[in-house]
Amino acid sequence: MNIEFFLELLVNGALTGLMYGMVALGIVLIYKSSGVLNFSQGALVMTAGYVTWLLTSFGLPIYLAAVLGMAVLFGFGLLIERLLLRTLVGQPIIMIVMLTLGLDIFLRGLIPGVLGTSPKHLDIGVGMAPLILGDVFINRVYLVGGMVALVLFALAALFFRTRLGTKLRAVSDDHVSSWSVGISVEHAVAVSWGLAGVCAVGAGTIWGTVQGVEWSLTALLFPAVAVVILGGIDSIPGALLGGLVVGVLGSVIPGYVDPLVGGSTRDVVTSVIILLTIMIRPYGMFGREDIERI
Amino acid sequence: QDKAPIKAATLLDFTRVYTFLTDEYSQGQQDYIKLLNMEGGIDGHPVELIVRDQGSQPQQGIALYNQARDEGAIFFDFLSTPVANAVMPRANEDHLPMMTFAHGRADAIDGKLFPFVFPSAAIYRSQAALLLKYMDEHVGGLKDKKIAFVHIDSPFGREPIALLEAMAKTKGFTLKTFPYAVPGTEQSAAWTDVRRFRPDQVIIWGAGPGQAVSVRGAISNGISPKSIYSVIWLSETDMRSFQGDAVVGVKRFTAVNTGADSAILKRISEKVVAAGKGTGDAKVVGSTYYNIGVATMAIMAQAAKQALADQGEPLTGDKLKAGFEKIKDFDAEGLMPALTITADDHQGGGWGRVSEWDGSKWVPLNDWGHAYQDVIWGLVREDAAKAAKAAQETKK
Amino acid sequence: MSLLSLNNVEVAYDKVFLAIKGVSLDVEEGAMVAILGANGAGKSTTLKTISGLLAPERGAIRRGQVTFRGEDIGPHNPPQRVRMGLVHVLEGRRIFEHLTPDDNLLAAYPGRHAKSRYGDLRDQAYAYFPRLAERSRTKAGYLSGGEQQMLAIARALMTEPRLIMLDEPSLGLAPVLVKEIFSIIRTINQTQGTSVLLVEQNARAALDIVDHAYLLENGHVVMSGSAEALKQNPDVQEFYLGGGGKVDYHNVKHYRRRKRWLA
Amino acid sequence: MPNHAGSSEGVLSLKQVSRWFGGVQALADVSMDIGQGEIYGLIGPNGAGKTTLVNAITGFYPPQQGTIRFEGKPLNGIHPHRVARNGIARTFQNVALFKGMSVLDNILLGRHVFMRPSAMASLFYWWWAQKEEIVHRHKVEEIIDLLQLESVRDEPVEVIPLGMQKRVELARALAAEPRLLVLDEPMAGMNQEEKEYIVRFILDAQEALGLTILLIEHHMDVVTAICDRALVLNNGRMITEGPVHEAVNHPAVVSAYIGEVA
Amino acid sequence: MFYRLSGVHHTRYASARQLWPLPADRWQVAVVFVLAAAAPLYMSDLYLSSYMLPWLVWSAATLALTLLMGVAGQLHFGFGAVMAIGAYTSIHLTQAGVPFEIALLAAGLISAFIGCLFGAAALRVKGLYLVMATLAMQFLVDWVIINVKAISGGAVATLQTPAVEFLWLPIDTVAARYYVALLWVVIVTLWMLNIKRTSFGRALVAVRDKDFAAAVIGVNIFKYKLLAFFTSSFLGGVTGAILAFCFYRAVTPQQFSFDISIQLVAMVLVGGLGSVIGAFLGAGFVLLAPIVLLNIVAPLVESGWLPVSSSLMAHIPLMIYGAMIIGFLLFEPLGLAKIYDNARKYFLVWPFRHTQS
Ligand SMILES: Nc1ncnc2c1ncn2[C@@H]1O[C@H](COP(=O)(O)OP(=O)(O)OP(=O)(O)O)[C@@H](O)[C@H]1O
Ligand SMILES: Nc1ncnc2c1ncn2[C@@H]1O[C@H](COP(=O)(O)OP(=O)(O)OP(=O)(O)O)[C@@H](O)[C@H]1O
Ligand SMILES: [Mg+2]
Ligand SMILES: [Mg+2]
Repeated sequence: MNIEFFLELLVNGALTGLMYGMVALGIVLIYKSSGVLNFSQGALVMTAGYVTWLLTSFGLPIYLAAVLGMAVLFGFGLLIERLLLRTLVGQPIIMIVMLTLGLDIFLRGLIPGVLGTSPKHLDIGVGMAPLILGDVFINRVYLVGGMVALVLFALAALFFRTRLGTKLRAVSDDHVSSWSVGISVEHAVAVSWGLAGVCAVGAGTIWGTVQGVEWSLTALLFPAVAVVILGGIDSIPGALLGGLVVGVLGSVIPGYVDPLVGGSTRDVVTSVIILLTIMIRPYGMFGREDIERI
Repeated sequence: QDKAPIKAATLLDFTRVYTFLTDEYSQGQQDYIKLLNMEGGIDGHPVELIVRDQGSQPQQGIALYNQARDEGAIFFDFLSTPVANAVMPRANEDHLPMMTFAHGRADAIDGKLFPFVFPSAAIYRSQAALLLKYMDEHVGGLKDKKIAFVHIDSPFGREPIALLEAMAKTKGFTLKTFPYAVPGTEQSAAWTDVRRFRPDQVIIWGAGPGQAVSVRGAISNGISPKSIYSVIWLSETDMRSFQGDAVVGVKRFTAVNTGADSAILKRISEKVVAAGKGTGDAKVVGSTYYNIGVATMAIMAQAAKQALADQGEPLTGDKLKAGFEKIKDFDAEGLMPALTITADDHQGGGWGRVSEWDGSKWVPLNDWGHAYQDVIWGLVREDAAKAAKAAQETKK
Repeated sequence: MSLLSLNNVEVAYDKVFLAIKGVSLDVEEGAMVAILGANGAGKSTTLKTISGLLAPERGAIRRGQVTFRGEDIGPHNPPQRVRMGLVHVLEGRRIFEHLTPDDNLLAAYPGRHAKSRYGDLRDQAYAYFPRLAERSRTKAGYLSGGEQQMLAIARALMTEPRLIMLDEPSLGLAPVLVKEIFSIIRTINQTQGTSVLLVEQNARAALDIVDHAYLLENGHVVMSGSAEALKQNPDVQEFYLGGGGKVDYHNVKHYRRRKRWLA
Repeated sequence: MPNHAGSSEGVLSLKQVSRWFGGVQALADVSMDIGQGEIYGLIGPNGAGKTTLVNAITGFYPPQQGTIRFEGKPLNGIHPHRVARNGIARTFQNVALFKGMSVLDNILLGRHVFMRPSAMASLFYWWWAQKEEIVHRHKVEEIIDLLQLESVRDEPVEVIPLGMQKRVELARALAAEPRLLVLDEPMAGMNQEEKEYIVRFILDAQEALGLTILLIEHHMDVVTAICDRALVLNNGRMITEGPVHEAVNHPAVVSAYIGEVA
Repeated sequence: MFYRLSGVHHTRYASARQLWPLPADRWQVAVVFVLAAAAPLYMSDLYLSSYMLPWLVWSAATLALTLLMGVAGQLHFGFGAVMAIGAYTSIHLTQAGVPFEIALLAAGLISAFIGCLFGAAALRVKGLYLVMATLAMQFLVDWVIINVKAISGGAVATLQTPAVEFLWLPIDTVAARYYVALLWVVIVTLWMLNIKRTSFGRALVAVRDKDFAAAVIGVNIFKYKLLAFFTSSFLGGVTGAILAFCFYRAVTPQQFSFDISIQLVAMVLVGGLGSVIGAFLGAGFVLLAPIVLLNIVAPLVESGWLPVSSSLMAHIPLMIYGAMIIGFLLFEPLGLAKIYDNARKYFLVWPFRHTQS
């Protein structure tokens, strides 16, 4: 097939990847600062989408709604920490993984149950007409999505350079000893969840525009997980690069293979990425290794 | 109304896969039943609906089926392919009719194979057939045309492919299929490919949010809305998400008239909704899925009436089945094409029409009709033969 | 009024297992106090009770209260207690493995004051532990046992405590380091007037620097007094100091029945 | 078991063993020979490489240079579990017991090398596994009363005090009936009395089972009291090696490790 | 029911290592077993077939996963896929005329071998990363099942189970199916209990708790991790087959989707990681609680007590399910088993309040 075809897959793939990265970023933020892998990020994104939609349905312009939504979701993040995670400090990993899964299930029931299941539509008002370069069509919504993602990444990276950032990293290392030197684990974790909520709004609004807001937004978790595995669960640049790779591979490979096998192979590509990464380089591209002293 | 109530179980998927339509669909069913009971039920028997959620999970569906059966339900509706598939054998054992309106497995149309399963409307293959026929007759024929079939990569999405391939041979058009991953919310790769195929017509075969994504994908890849054809699952809400007339001209298969102007809908509007007894949001009344819901219950009621008339009290699964197979030229007061179900043909001819989106509603383009049923039945019989042969093998 | 005082405190793990049973002790402003006791006597539990770190181990105070600077700190969570000037160096040097020593110190710095203050504190810490300054850029997880212990103490000092609690600081350290660390602890106490509550197995070293000590036997305080007094006590000598002079390990009677004060 | 006392080469002999971790060299050309029935001390400042050396011997961090021979057989690049089967048992610096299990089960695990575990066996427990279980249970009981662990036999290990835990670890090592026993700071965090107990147990075990022992310890009084010879490491290099009293009085050792007696 | 330790003395190691050293426990077990065996006599087919039966089968599945996650400490978020493999193997074999008993065995073995592939990841990583790896494999297996028509049975992905007999008895009635399930769950339970008290189980636990310490006493870590995956996948596979034949009597890919894997993990955790009795309690709770609660809520709604839309109504079980998982982790991380155990302990030390050191 011709080069434009490849280019188009490449570009749109990369942009999609960035948008996955936005979801992944939430996971990274939480893990990096509290050592919790948040399987409910997908549900958070869905919630964020619904919240933004709700606000627009009150007549707010989409961008204002998004900003307000960020405030709301930040609060929601704090709430989650307060109600759920605080009591779970120091529990084994599986417990916390399962807690976030439970939260995911709960939200998947609550939000659509209350706000309705039929797809809600957001529109960031960039229209459907693609950006055309030669024979390469680029989806404008994706373009905006990519931008937003990059901004969020930059902010997150800066955040971890601050003193608070260091404290958060300490917390992810060892809750108890953080406590023992007066770092408030609760606040650290709360902040990280709040920030994850903010990312969720970014992702929720963009994806809500792409596909409409409904429970299937939670399905974004899977590619996001692939991204963090590939990039390293606690690495922000990792999430960025991982996002790009997952996006591109998940677009180029199916682009060529699907017509041949007559079935969609994107999830396979994603799964294989996860597996290979874990087999070849468990801690991903930039993830930190556990130190085990015998 | 002192007669014993007739219990019908609509065990639907409100929570997982089919959420996009279940609310409206169930609302239609419940509103119609309310109307029916106001108007004296089925000669005196009030109808009692058992509405529950099976989340498209077979085990949940089976558990709920058993429970409802135990509570005395004699009619079942699942509106979820996996659950319906899992329950079918039980329904046949227990001699309890179930409806798979306009969905489910193709061979269910054969009353010999599944005596107690009633699609009672054009199954997916019939829908595809009708779309093809429309192209053939109204938009410059099929010969040497290129047709893209963009579908969700699931059993439902693949269902019509067999027919399309068969027709491609006979009608001499080139068919290319473009699958995209479940849940169908990210299709950019597929559409990039479609554009390069330069199709004359595009058939989109998905459900829920994926449909809007498909339409958007098609249009932003320079495919004119006029040459987009959709399976039955493309609702007003999906289309209203596009502002302006960007998507005017998109066509869709229609099994049941939309809009609130048919006789039944009028009565529902005034007696139920206006009277504040409506099940849900009044705006929904008359929408595609709502009306489909109404139709399913209307057919069920008709079958029950027939059964009671022919075989008298008390109504049982077997009698209801017979009732279904006696349904003749029933159009639910103009809500849908005249339906005739026989012991052999549980689909009822596969009637439907093509309608077009005019920016605010779906308007019919042609009259009720059906297409290439011979081919469809041919395929069913082939499969059946194969299955029987396989069965023979195992016996030996 | 003493800086810290425990009044008849009783702690249970998992709601069922009583670890300490009615412990009472006092630490005066600027004093150095040691808690001695066999393994499992409840020393660490006592410290955790004071610093409020029982919760993660499913432990809870059942009776009695802990007062610090005249205030009952029962309801306070660990960080609040640290802010009150109470810091706990955990058993088994739990430093932040993936952070460099520098970041370890930064993380522990409460940040009430300006960045400059942090600079001063860090320099001071490195002055105490020049060894750390050398390795200040490598991941703390790869420091050797001794260096990690030093880092743990240095980290605690970043919070400018009124009372520092050390749980077995000499655990697994080379003799020279034991001496070094103990002398540093003493200097800290003397130069900054920080009170010290020391849990130690190495009774000899401990009793040399502290002025008061408590003896814990499975959950009870069985003896307390000035370091001198305890050093003279024959039982302490036998069980904690190894009978005054050198022990001839080859002739220890290992079936010796252990004497219990509470029998 | 072969007696190497006479032979030139000891039970365990290391030649020019080196090990790097990334950049840092944790071990540099370490050589030693431990004779049959010896108690051999391994001392040195923190971070000197003692544990690393032990890890090299027991196969966790195979040395990148040099050879390790046990009873004449080379140990280089052999997996830890094979090393164990060769007759080497060890304890760990920071107690490595199996938290989930009772003291008894922990010690029973020491017998692993002598048992034939299999899922099938457990399915047909009454016909198959039970006999074996009971046989080994007898062995274990002997060790239990050698180390006086009766009182805690059925306790979960995590709740028994650290001193006891170290004792259990010793018991687990002995249960494997090793010929070489490696102890990494068995007395860390113990008071005088408990130290005396452990020492006794080590000596008894050595007498009873004719063990050769490699002992890492920071408690000088113990080392000088019970070790025959000692090797002193610093920054991965050998400072000195020889009869324990000479070793510990070596000026370099005093300055780097023991410190001037105050 | 009185648990007194006093008066219970063991004179032989064998008796000391009994499954249930306390007479009181033995009594309990006996009673429960009799009740279970007699269930068809006093239970309506509805309850037997849609509550009792699934409960037993899911308990077996939970036990299988408990062996892996609880005993061997290997996290597995793709166990649904393992069961799927068992189900499909058995159904294809029986359709090809292979006797049911052999089909079950084969189902177990095939699942076991493929399960070892999951295990391969465990040789490389622990904890979180293992969760991801297994999760990814779940998706791969699903994809293969759905896309390989030979397995799933083509576009209409439902295979009906043929009529079979077990030990010359036709499995056609609810009671018959129930007894097959019961038999299997009893086998699995005893197996688990014995594994936990023999060298095999101890080796697994050792690898879970401290792999390097396990190695130094001669346990081959890799071998035992793989064995853990092999054994539990075997149990999982057979259970999957039994689930297909005794409960669904049909196999569709969705039956063993990712959600099911999660549900299994939930069962293990709600029950209490590593506990046998917990597996039963957990499976029962996760399976039945939402249904029961719904049956409580439903009448309230229908009678207009609770004004909620049918859509919200339909979402309530999902919320309950999620809330249930969260609730347990928050208020009793050690699960129902711990609650049971506390009660038991309470009686053990009764009338005292604490055990003393
Ligand atoms: N998390 C816990 N759960 C249950 N019991 C515990 C826990 N931590 C400690 N214990 C028990 O409480 C008692 C006191 O433990 P503690 O750690 O305070 O003793 P210690 O004096 O510090 O001993 P060591 O010198 O070994 O540190 C011991 O019997 C111990 O088994
Ligand atoms: N897994 C590892 N990765 C990187 N460096 C390591 C590792 N293990 C040990 N080291 C380094 O090797 C050196 C020796 O460590 P080792 O634990 O052998 O010292 P040690 O003599 O046992 O000290 P201690 O008496 O405190 O136990 C240290 O500098 C340590 O940082
Ligand atoms: Mg302690
Ligand atoms: Mg060491």
